[in-house]
Formats: sequence, C-alpha cells, structure tokens
Amino acid sequence: MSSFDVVLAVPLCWIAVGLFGLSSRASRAQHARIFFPLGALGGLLLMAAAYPALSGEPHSLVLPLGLPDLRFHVRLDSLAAFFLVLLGAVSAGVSLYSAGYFDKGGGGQIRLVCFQYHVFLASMALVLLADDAYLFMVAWETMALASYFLVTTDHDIAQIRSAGLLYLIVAHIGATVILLCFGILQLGEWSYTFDAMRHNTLAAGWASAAFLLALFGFGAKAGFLPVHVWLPEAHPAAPSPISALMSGVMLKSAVYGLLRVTFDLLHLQLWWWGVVALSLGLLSALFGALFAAVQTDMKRLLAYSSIENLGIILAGVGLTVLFHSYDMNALAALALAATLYHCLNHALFKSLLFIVTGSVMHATGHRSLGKLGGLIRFMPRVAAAGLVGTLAIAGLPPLNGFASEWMLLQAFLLSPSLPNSYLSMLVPVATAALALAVAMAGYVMVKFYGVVFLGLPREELARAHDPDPWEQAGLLWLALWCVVLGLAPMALISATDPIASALVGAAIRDSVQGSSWLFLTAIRPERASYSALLLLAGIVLTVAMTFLLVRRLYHGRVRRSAPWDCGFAPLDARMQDTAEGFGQPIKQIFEPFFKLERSQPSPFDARPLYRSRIEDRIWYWLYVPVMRAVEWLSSLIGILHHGRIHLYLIYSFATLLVLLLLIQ
Amino acid sequence: MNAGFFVSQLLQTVLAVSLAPLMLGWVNQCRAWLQNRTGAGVLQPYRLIIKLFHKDAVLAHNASWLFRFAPYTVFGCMVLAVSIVPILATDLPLSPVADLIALVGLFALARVFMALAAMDVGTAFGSLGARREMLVASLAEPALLMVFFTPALISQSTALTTIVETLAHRELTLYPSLAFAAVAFVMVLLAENARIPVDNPSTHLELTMIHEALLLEYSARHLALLEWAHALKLMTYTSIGIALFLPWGIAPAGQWAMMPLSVLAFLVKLLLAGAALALLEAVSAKMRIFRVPEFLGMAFLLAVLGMLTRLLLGSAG
Amino acid sequence: MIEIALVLVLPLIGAVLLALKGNRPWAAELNASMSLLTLLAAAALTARIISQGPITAWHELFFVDALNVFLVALTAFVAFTTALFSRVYMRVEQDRGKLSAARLRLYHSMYQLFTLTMLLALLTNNVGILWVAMEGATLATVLLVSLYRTAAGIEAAWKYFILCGVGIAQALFGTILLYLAAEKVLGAGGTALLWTHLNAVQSQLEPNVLSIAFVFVLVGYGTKVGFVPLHNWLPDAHAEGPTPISAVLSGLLLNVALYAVVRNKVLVDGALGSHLAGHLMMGFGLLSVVVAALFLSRQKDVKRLFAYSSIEHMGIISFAFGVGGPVASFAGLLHMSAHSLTKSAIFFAVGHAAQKTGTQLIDQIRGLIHTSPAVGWGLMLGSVAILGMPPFGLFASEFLILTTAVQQHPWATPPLLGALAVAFAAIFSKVQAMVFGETTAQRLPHPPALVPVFLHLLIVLLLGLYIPPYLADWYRTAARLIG
Amino acid sequence: MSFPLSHQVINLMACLLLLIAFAMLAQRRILRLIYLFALQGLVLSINTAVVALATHQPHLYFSAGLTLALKVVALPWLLHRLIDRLNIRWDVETLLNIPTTMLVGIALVIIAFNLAVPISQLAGTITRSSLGIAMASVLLSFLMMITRRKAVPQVIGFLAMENGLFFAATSATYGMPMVVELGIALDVLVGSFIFGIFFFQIRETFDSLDIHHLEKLKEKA
Repeated sequence: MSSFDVVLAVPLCWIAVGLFGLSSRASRAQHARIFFPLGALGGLLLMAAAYPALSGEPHSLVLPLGLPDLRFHVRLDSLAAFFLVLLGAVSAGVSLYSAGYFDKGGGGQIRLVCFQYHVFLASMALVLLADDAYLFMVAWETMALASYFLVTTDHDIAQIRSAGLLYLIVAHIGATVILLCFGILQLGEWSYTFDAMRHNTLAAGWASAAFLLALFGFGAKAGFLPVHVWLPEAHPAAPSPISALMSGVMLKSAVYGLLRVTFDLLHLQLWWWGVVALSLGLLSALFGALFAAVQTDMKRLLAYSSIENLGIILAGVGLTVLFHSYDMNALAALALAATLYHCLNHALFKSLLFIVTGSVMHATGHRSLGKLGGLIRFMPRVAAAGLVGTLAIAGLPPLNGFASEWMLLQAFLLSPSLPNSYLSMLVPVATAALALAVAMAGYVMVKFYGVVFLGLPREELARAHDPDPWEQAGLLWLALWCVVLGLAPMALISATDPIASALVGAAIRDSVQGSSWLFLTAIRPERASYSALLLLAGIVLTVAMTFLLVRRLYHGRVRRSAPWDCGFAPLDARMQDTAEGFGQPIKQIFEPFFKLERSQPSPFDARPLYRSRIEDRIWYWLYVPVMRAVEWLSSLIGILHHGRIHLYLIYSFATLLVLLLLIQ
Repeated sequence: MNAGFFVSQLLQTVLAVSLAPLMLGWVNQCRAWLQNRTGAGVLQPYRLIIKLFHKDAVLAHNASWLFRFAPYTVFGCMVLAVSIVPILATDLPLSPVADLIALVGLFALARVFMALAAMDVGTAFGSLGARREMLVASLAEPALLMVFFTPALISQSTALTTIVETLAHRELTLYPSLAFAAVAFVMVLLAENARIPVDNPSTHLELTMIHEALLLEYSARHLALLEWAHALKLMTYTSIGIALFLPWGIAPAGQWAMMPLSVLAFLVKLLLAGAALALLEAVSAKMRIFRVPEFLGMAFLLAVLGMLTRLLLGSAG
Repeated sequence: MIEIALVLVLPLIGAVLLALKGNRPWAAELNASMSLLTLLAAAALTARIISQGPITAWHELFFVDALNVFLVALTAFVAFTTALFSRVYMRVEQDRGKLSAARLRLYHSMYQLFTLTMLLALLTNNVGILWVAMEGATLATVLLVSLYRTAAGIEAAWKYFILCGVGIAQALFGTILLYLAAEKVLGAGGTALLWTHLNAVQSQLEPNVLSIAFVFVLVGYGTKVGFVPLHNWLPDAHAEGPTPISAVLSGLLLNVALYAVVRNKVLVDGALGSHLAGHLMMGFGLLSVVVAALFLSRQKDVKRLFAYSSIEHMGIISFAFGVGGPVASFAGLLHMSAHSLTKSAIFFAVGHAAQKTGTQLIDQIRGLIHTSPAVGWGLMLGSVAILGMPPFGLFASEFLILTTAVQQHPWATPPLLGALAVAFAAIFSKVQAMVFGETTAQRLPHPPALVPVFLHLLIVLLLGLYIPPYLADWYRTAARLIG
Repeated sequence: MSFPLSHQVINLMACLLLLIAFAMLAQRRILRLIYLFALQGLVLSINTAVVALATHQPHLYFSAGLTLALKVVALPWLLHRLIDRLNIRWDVETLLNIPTTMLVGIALVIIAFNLAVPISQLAGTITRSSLGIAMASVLLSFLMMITRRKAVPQVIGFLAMENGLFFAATSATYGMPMVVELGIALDVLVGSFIFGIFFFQIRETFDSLDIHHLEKLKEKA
C-alpha cells in the first residue's frame, strides 16, 4: 500500500463516510460524534501520506471512469502533494471541530450537511489529484456545488439564499472560463490530459489568452478583484466550519489551479503576465485590508481579510512569473516558496479564526461585533487560540504569518535586479503597497480581537463559556500548527524544494543558501536572515529575567480596584469603542475608496442616531451595469414573442427568403 | 563564535538598556532649555521608574492575564530590538536573528500587545488610544520599510550589520538617496515614538493623546516597564538611524581596539541626536490627528523618492 | 425484422385499444404497459443492432443503424417513464375535475399514436415517410395541447398547428426537391427517396438543388426543433399542454425533428462538399442559444421557463452537429440523450410541484423542499444537471462542445459563454427560489411518481461519470455517421 | 403527336395555377375563396392526369383521382359545411391592403423564378417552367396565410400551399412514390379534420373565428 494508494483512498473514504452519514438514522449528536471524527482521521491520513510525496517521483494512474476516450487521469506530484498536505492538515482540524459544532444544531439536517461536507472534502482532493481537464472540471464544479449547498444550509433566511445564489453564479461563470482556458490548451481530438497539454507549444497570443482566462477563472474562485463580490457574502452565510474550509482550502485550490496552468501546462511565461498578476494581487490586497477595517460583522471582516491574503498570494505568483520570465530562476524559486508558504499559513490561521468565530457565535448567539466583548474572561481557551490566530494573521513574529511575508518582502527587494528598468523601479513601489496592506492587516486584527475578546461585553453574554472538547481539539490542532510553522519555517520550505525545481527550474536551496533549521535566509545569510526560534527565545528570556528581577528586587503586590479611566464616572460598556468607531479613521482617510452612506445626528436630536453603510464601488461600476444591460436586452427581446400568429408566420417566411437569397 | 561576540553583545545590550532613560531625560532636558525652563534634570526618568517599581500595582477588576502579561512582552521586545541593532560593533551574535524587516515586525509585535492590553479593561480612552496608535503605526510601518529599503538596495542586504559594514567600512561615498531616506526616517521616528508633532508625550489631554492613552490603566511596575520600554524604543530608533545614516565609528568585526572609541562616538551621536530631536519638537506644533496621515504620507513619498533616486543613479546614488 | 414490426405495431395496437377503452379507470395502466412492451421491443431491436450492425427491412423500407437505434431506444424509454408519470399526474387532474374520462381516452390513444409516429420517423428509410411521420406527430399532439380546452390552450394549439403545419410544408417542398435531384441519379421510383441509396450517391447529386432543398428542410423541420426565430409555438405549447405532453415534446419530438435535420445535413454536406449546412446549423444554434438565454431571464411561468431552456439546448446540440468532427458530434449526441432525459425529469418534478401549489407561476411556488423534499430535490438536481453542472452528463457534452469550439471557431465562444452565463443565472435564481425558503405547497391525494425523475437523473449522472463501452461505441459510430 | 400538346397543356395548367394563386391572394369573399380553392384542385388533378398520360405512369392517374376526390370535392364541401354551420359569410379582412399584397406577390414570383432557374435546367423536359411556378404558388399561399386575419382563410391558404407542393411533386418529378403520396393525402385529410375540430373549439371558446382573439399568449413586459 504505497502512499499514493492512500492518497487516492482518502477521497473515496470521504465519499463513503458521506454516504453512510446520509443513510444513517443516528441521532444528531451521535451522528456528529461518529462521522466527522472519521473525516478528521481521513484528513490526518491524507496529510501523512501526501507529505512524503512532496519529494519523490510523480505517480499517475488512469481510472476506469470518465468519458470513453477520456478516462479519469490522476497524478500525484510535488505541487499537488503540497496542497494535499494543506487540505489534510486543515480538514483534520476543522472536522474535529465540526464534531462538536454540528451536534448543537446550527445548520439544517445533519445528514445532508455531513454528506455535502465530505463530498466537498473529496472534491477538493480530486481537484488537486486530477491530471486531465475533464476530471479537473468535474471535481472543480462538484466542489462549487457542494459548497453552495453547504452555504445555503440555513436557506430559510433570504439573505443566505441570495448569498448562495451570487456565489454559485460567479463560481459557474469562473468555471466556464477555466473550461475555455483548457479548450485553448488541448490539442483537439480527445487529448485533454494535462500530459498532452504539457507537450503542447502554443503561440504567444494563444498562451496569453490561456493565462488571462485562467487568471479570471481561478480568480473568480480565489476572490481576486473584480470578481470578489461573492466572497464577503458567502463566507458569513455559511456555517463556521464551512467558512473555514472555504476560506482556508477552497481558495487555495484556485491558487493551485493558477500555478498548475501557468507554470506546468503553459510552456512559456511572458513578463507582462507577471505585471498583470502583481498589480491585480496588490489591488486585491489593499482593497481587502481597507474593507476589512470597516466591517462590523466578524465573519465579513475575516472574509475581506481573505481577499487581502489571496491578493498577497497572487502578488507572489506574479512576482514568480516576472522572475521566471527573465530566467532569474533562483529568485523565482524564492518568490514561489514564499507564495506557497503563505498559502499554507493563511489556510491554517484563517480557518482557525473562522472556527473561533463559530465558537463565539455558538456561545453568545451574536456575530455582530457591536454586541460582543470581554469574552477572554468567559472563554479563555478560545481566546487563547484566537490570540494565536490574530498574531499570526497580523503578520507578527515569531508566528507563521510573518515568516511567509518576510520571505515575500525579501523577494520583492530583489526585484531591482530585473533587466527591465521600468519594472525594477515599479516593483519596489509595489512593495510599498504590500507593506501597507500588511500593516493594515495588523490594524484589522487588533480591532477584531480587541472588540471580540477584550473590554467589557457590549450585551449580556454571561452564559458564554468554553466549547466542548471536540471543538477545543480542533482549535488546538490548528493553533499548534500556526506556532510550529512560525518557529521552524525552514523545515517545510526546504521540503517544497521539488516543487520549485519542477515549476521554475531552480531549487529553493539555491535561493536560500546557508539557511538551517534555525535560520531562514534569502540568497545569502549575510544578505538577510531571520530566526523565529531565537527571536522567541530572546523575548521569553528577557521577559523571564525581567519578571524575576522585578520580583526579587521589588515585590509582586497587586491591588484590584475600579478602572481609573482619567477619573471619569463609573464605566459602562457603551463607553468603549465599537467596531464602527474603530474603523472610523480608516473610513475617513480612505473615503474615496468606499461607497459610503452616512446619516449623522444633529446636536439637537432628541435621540441622536448615527447610521453608516459601506458599499463596494466595484459592484456599482461593473456588476450593476451588466445586469442592467441584460435586463434591457431581455425586455427588448420580449417583443419577438408578440403573440400574433401573423408575425410568427412572417418570421419563418423572412427566414426562408433570407436563407434562399443567402445560398444563391 | 568566540567569547568576544558575547562580550560585545552583552556590553551593547547592557549599555543600551541602561542608557535609554538617560536619553529620554536628555531630550526632555533639552526641550526644557529651549523653552527657557530649568528641566527636571536628565536623571528624572530613572527616578520615575524606580518610584514606580516601589509602588503597589493597581489593576482594574476585569483586567485579564493579557493586561498583566503585556508590559513584560513589550519590554522584552524592546530589549531584544535594541540588542540587535549594531551600536558599538558589527559582530553581534544576535544580529542574524532579525534583519530590518524582522525588526519592524518586532516593533509591530510590541505595539499590538500594547494596543490589546489597552483595550482589555474596556475604558473609553484605552480603546481610543489603541485605535489611534494602530492607525499611526499602520501608516508609519510602510514608510519605515521604504526607508529601510534604500540602504538595503545600496548594500544588497537587509541585515543591519551588513549595511553598516558596507556604509561605514568601505571607501567613503555620499549617497544622495540616503538623504531622502534620512529625512523620511526622522519623520517616522517622530510618529512612532509619540513625539511632537504627531503626539505630545507630556499631556493627558484626551483629545490629543495617543500613546499616553494606552498607559492610562497601568500603574507601578507595569507602568515602569512600559515607560522604560518607551525609552528603549526611542533609543532603538535613534541607534538604527545612526547605524543607517551616520555609521562611522562603529567598530568592524573583531577590532577590539576600536571599542572604546566606538562607545565614545556612540555617546556623542546620541547627545547630538537628542538635542536635534528636542529642537525639532520645540519648533513644531502638535498637529490634528487627521493631519497625521498626510505627514506620514509625505514621509512615505520621500522614502520612495530616495529609493527611486538610488535606482536612477545606480551605484552612484 | 420482427423487432421492428413489434416496435411499430405495439403502439398502434395500444392506440386502437385505448381509443376504444381509454375512458376506463385502468386505461392509464394499459397505456403504461403498452409503452413498456414497446420499450422491451426497442431494447430487443437495440440488442440486435449492437450484435449485428445496421439492418434494413421490407425491401429497404426500414433502415436501422447506430444513429437512429439509439434514438429509438431513448424514445421508447422516455415514452415509458412519461407514461408512468402521467398515470399519477393525470389521475390527479381528473380528481381535480380538470379532465373528463372522454378527454382521457383521447389523451391516452393520442399518446400511443404520438409514440408510434416518432418511432416511425426514426425507423423509416424513406425521406417521404419520414415527412409523413413528422406531420403525423404534429397532428397527434396538437389536440393534446388543447386538451384542457382553455382559451390559452386552444390558442397555443392553434399556433402550434399552423406554424408547424406551414413549417412541415416547407420540409415537404425540400423533400420534393431532394427527390428531384436524386431521381436524376437513381432514376424514378422508390429507391430515390431511401437514405441508404441517397448516401451512396451523395457526391453525384446536383449541389444547387440540394442547397435549396436543404434550406426548405432546415426551415421546415427547424420549426419543429424550435430554432429561433421559428420557435414561437414552442413555449406556448409546452406551457399550456398537460405536463406529460410537455415532457415528451421537449424530450422526444425536438430530438426527432433534429434527427431529420441532421440526416439531411449529412447528405447535403456530402453533396456540396462544402460545409454550408454545417454553418447554417451553427448559425441557427448560436442564435437560438443567445435569444433563448435572454428569454429565460424574463419568464414568470415555470413550464415556459423550461421550454425556453429546451430551445437553448437544441441550439447547443445543433451547434455541436454544425461544428462536426468526431468530438463535437459525439458531444452533440451525448447532449441530445442527456437533455431529453433531464428535461423530461424536470417536467415531471415541475408537474408535481405545480399540482402541489396549484399554480405554474414561479413566484407563487416556494419552499418545495419543506413539504416534499423528494420533489424539491428532484427539481433542484434536475436544474443543476440541465444547467451543465457536473458530474451530470450534460456537463460532459458541454465540456466537449465548448473546448472544441474554442479551437475551431473562437469567434463563437464569447456569445456562447455570455448566453450560458445568463441562462444559468436566470434559471438557477428562479429554481432556488422555488425549492428553498418558506413553503406554499400542500400535500396531494396521490403520492408523486418520483421513480421516473430519479431514474432519469441517475442515468444522466452515469453518463457524466461512466459511459458503458457498448454505449460508447454506439455514440462513436453514430458520430462517425454524422461526420 | 401528343407530346407537344401535353407539353402546352401542362404549361397552361401551370399558368392557370399561378393565376388562381393570385386570385386567391386578391380575393375578398370567403365563399369565392373556397371555390377558387376547388378550382385549383381541379386544375391540379387535370394536370396530374395529363402528366400521367404524357409519361405513361399509371400511379399518377391514381393520384389524379385522389386529388379530384380530396381537393375538389371533399375539402371544399367540408369547408362549405363549416362556414354554413358557423355561418361566417363576411368579407375576408386582410392585414395588408390588396394592391400592396399583389406587389409583394409579384416580387415573390420573381424570386421564385430566379431560384428555380438552376433547378429547371435539371428538371425533365416536360416541366421546365412548372417548378418555378410551383415554388411561386407555395410562396404566394404563404403570403396569403400571413395577410389573412380570420381562421378559415388561413386554413385555405395552408391547403393551397399543399396544392402548390403537390403540383411541384407531380410536374417537377413525375409524382412521389405511391406510399408517400398516400401518406401525404392522409395527413392532409386528417389535418383538415383537425382544422374543423379547431374551428368549433375556437368558435365555442371565443364565439368568433377572428384570430386576434388568439393573441393572448405573449411575453408580458
């Protein structure tokens, strides 16, 4: 039983679990307790089996399914293996969590949820394993479909229905575009396998078309501008574990697809592709950060932050293309490594944060930041996990978020060595945008954590308490990986070596010489180096020393009293900053970016009322006009079907004459 | 890796940590002089800190572990930061631990803990301070990175030691790009260290305060640590500035003879820098909070300009 | 031989029996069982073709090859399942007093007659008889469309009759021209109208005449296929007729008409040596897809909605056949079969939904999934399948069609893409609203006939994931015939 | 020396047919329309007979008889019965005024003839011109269907179109094979029965045979 077999077996097991779940008549609690842990087990297996495949020959296999002349081809190479590890790691945590989450209700009939959940997992695994366009598309759309049904679990709420609808429409259009991209890549006559595509040499024009189609199609799934609109709607609508999987893994499958097409299936890369991807990525990153900063719903906030992180990842991809198109492969490898690593990190901390919000919602029944607060005292464990996630996503050392961003910035810093002078000047500026986005993320996450867990509860939340062991296990698992990957980045980055050598023809080893398990370096140690472990050690050491010294030299006496607060009147929760208030400066500074509706109270109002609504300009610039156009056309076309039989006869008469004259 | 490393490391750390309050005192003293006041004396910060250590800590009822944990973390971060910057000599065992970018990250870590702690008690001012602090920081951070990138480009490295080696110990060349960077750096420094014109360290007027609002609920040893950390931060920034823009006099690797000299040079630079800072603060007025973005935007612009000049002029820039 | 006879005679017997006894309570069962027998005969015929290859019968009056036997099997199958569905559906209609026993008699015998005409059209080797059968199909269904005798029903039927009648007349003229051309080569008399002989002498036929002939045939049979702008009868007839009839119209009649067009296309392209016919079909297909998509987004009546979706899919199929080549033709055939299965399944579900809610208006049908999950899921999954979502068979064909189109006719992809997107948004937004949310539906006296729905969907699912070898060979040979 | 004679006769019949088609197009009174239709049938059957005579094709006699029975006797009688039963004797209202219709008709004839030229090259010596005329009369009856507002004239137009087709079948090709002929005839018969049924249905639902009652099914804006 090779690791390949295991990897293939896991999706099947997931489907089986789903089917059993669908057919079983167990009670809700039993159901959750039995099937989701099984799913988690599958995740662990997948992770364990895929990791060795990172380094090692690609295995491939042809299944006796699919179209007659186009059987399902599966292939496990290092790139797929990496994302499979990602999937396994995240799904293990989330499934554990779900075992606790779904037995408390909060989402339709558990049997359906269980089925769709596991089909969702399996389809994601198959997307990564697919080695021909057909299986890929089947898995891809199944993924979309399963997630759609999961998003609309509570479909009695109109808002959730419309969110799901928007999601599925965008997803399907994206999928069709990807399909066209494969249409360009294939050689005709049933040669749809990726293997055939690899040997297909396209003209630059066609290749560019394919790349742009792929960028659009996969972007629609990853939530790049301007096809991001579904994301902040769908993520909050879904049950939290689902949001976690969607944000954590599904978006990454889009990144995988983009990488697969750009570096594996297309035989050439042009520099301007890189520029397009880079600028699009940075735009998305800034956009996501800004909008996240002004959200008042914690899941929306996280959704926008997903847009931001995916933007960063896309920028990384763009940089890789840029370097690779100029044959600066070592640098390309560095950028690629950073990108992949950020994928993994984002998967972990974002899903962690999403399930944290799940626990919070279950404990308090609220998801609006305006109602929460002070939970660190009611649910300390969740708060601790949340803190890890927050620090990680805010890109703070020594956690994993920082490691990948550090590498990415290093890669950006190397860009001046590009031969094209425009690029070498523009890319540093792009770096600034990236830096701004990262800094914004810090702002956003302080807002998130501070408003949810710190301060005083803004509503009565006394019944809030830590969740059951299953949920805690899930939280622990993901938080643990955030820390581990933060402290020992090199371990995994060096493991991704084969990917870089396969895709950009240079091993990361070349781009990070002299780095050890302890030190993460870029190019040369003296060029730049960073060691999270020592950093942490240093901090811990100093903290410990200071603590002891203070205790020894002085004392540790503590008195409790009411907060001082500049000697104001006794405090109440309403005096704190709300999420609204916390976002206000951003709103004010970056006002042009938002479509803002505000009604401010006048000083003389009996009951002063402040209302403000933030909307997405892109929606009004792009989507509304398109919808209008379609409406207009269809209202126009209505005249065709006018009801008068003479008219219909004239149609067919005219058609006849036109055709007759046509063929003359 | 002989003992020498650790000696110099230890020396630098101890020196920096112990001198930090002095630096702060010196700046305040200069300001007093410039305002025709007899100041409290350069040792005032020490007195303050010691006094605070003696007091009993008073915590709000609902203060969580985060609140008590934060001061130590912040202090720890700052100590680590200051011991990474090459102040006396470039051969520091700790310097490979974090390059400039990681240093920025370290500051960010401290800041975030600070802000979270401020929000913990749930006072109006705490969250107000946190919000403003994060706002200023999120705008200052990119500018700071940009500032760092110029020397990084010159020396093909983001490791401070390498930069210093390149700038100080090669044949002396003047980099116009660094001029831009330097100005931008000063602006960022003012913002990050809560100095006028961005913030006024010597006021508790709720409308204007940023950094002080974070400390409102703290008392005794926690407050002491935070004050000290604040001083350390100023120290660190100054020494980074020195390392980047006036690195001459920092001892190259393994030259113990130069050590005393470099200590002396360092002290002189500190004095000058402090005086200059005081002067800057004295002549400028505190600006409205929403002017700050423009201020930092300017800094950011200058930094980018610096980098572009560097790219334009190539090796001569 | 005997199978062919059975396939044709059984429905005839059924028609006669039901014309006499169609008003009895067991008429529905009789109807279903006759359809079942027909299905069995068709299955036997199919088996024979698979084992023996093409056959002709009765001095070449009948000709069965891969292309039409697969349609015969499909037709017999859908006719049978629809009969099962109509058993329940019509009973409810009768209980609701919408239909008298006499009407049911008409309905049942006409149902069998309709099956007969379609099978005849498929099986015959004679272009003229094909025409006769097509006309017969119209005549058999036209009274069923106005079965309820409502004003709208009669109007729909009238339009159906006139438009298709005129259309079919064009087709006859085309056929005559074809005969005119053929007779010069094959000499007067029967043989000049036989596919088998015509195909043999394709290249010698007079191109001018054939191109004109094809125009008439295309416009003629195209009217029945529902090509825009000849489609106007289609949504009315689907919406106003009883649901089983909508199901067979969409699922079978359109296919048969398209089959007639395709047969002629093969002939004409062979004769002209150009790709004229193909391009015409592509043009009509594209136009139909785009216009139908736009129509979809403004429908208020659920049956009209899916009628327009049929037009759209016919457009896709004829586009595929127009593109031609092994892959596209394969895809066209696959799409043909998958579409008729899915669409009829959808109509079954829609029929039940309409009966439960007592209306066909989309915005009065809500939350089916609450009162009857099976119907709700049937409709949802059916729509998902019809919209070309995997792993259903329609996705497979759309996948092949689009990918081929990108390479061979890139210009066609943008309108196709846009139309598919619009259609998706239009249909799914409406279906979601009907299936999810608070409910307006109530229980029915009779349990809904869900076996046909899920049976069809299951087959379509299989077509997407695994096509059994013999079926695949069958598609391949058929695709080769179409070229 | 009958060949040239038959040739002339056939051409004469063809021209008559065209004439009748125009007459129908111009016709305002419904009864006359029916008579004209019957006349057309008659011409058709004579023509068929002549062709049969000329080409010695026995089955054409049969179809000539069939035509006579069906299109000269049965259908006109049926229609007559209908309009008696439904007592509709009013004028035929047209959508387009007659002169315009005629002009369009001329245009159609030109088109038809031009289309027919290449085919006529191919067609047998007897019937050089007839195919064009057949196509013309088909198109003319189509035009008539379009321009008539009442149900009955539309149906007559439809049947006239059938006649045109039949004429094409007999004169261009010496008639279709027997099976097909029978089939077609059957279809026509059943068709016209169903028309009859419809007239009654329409009548009892809308108590009028005016088509404009049948314009309810449309896309509501």
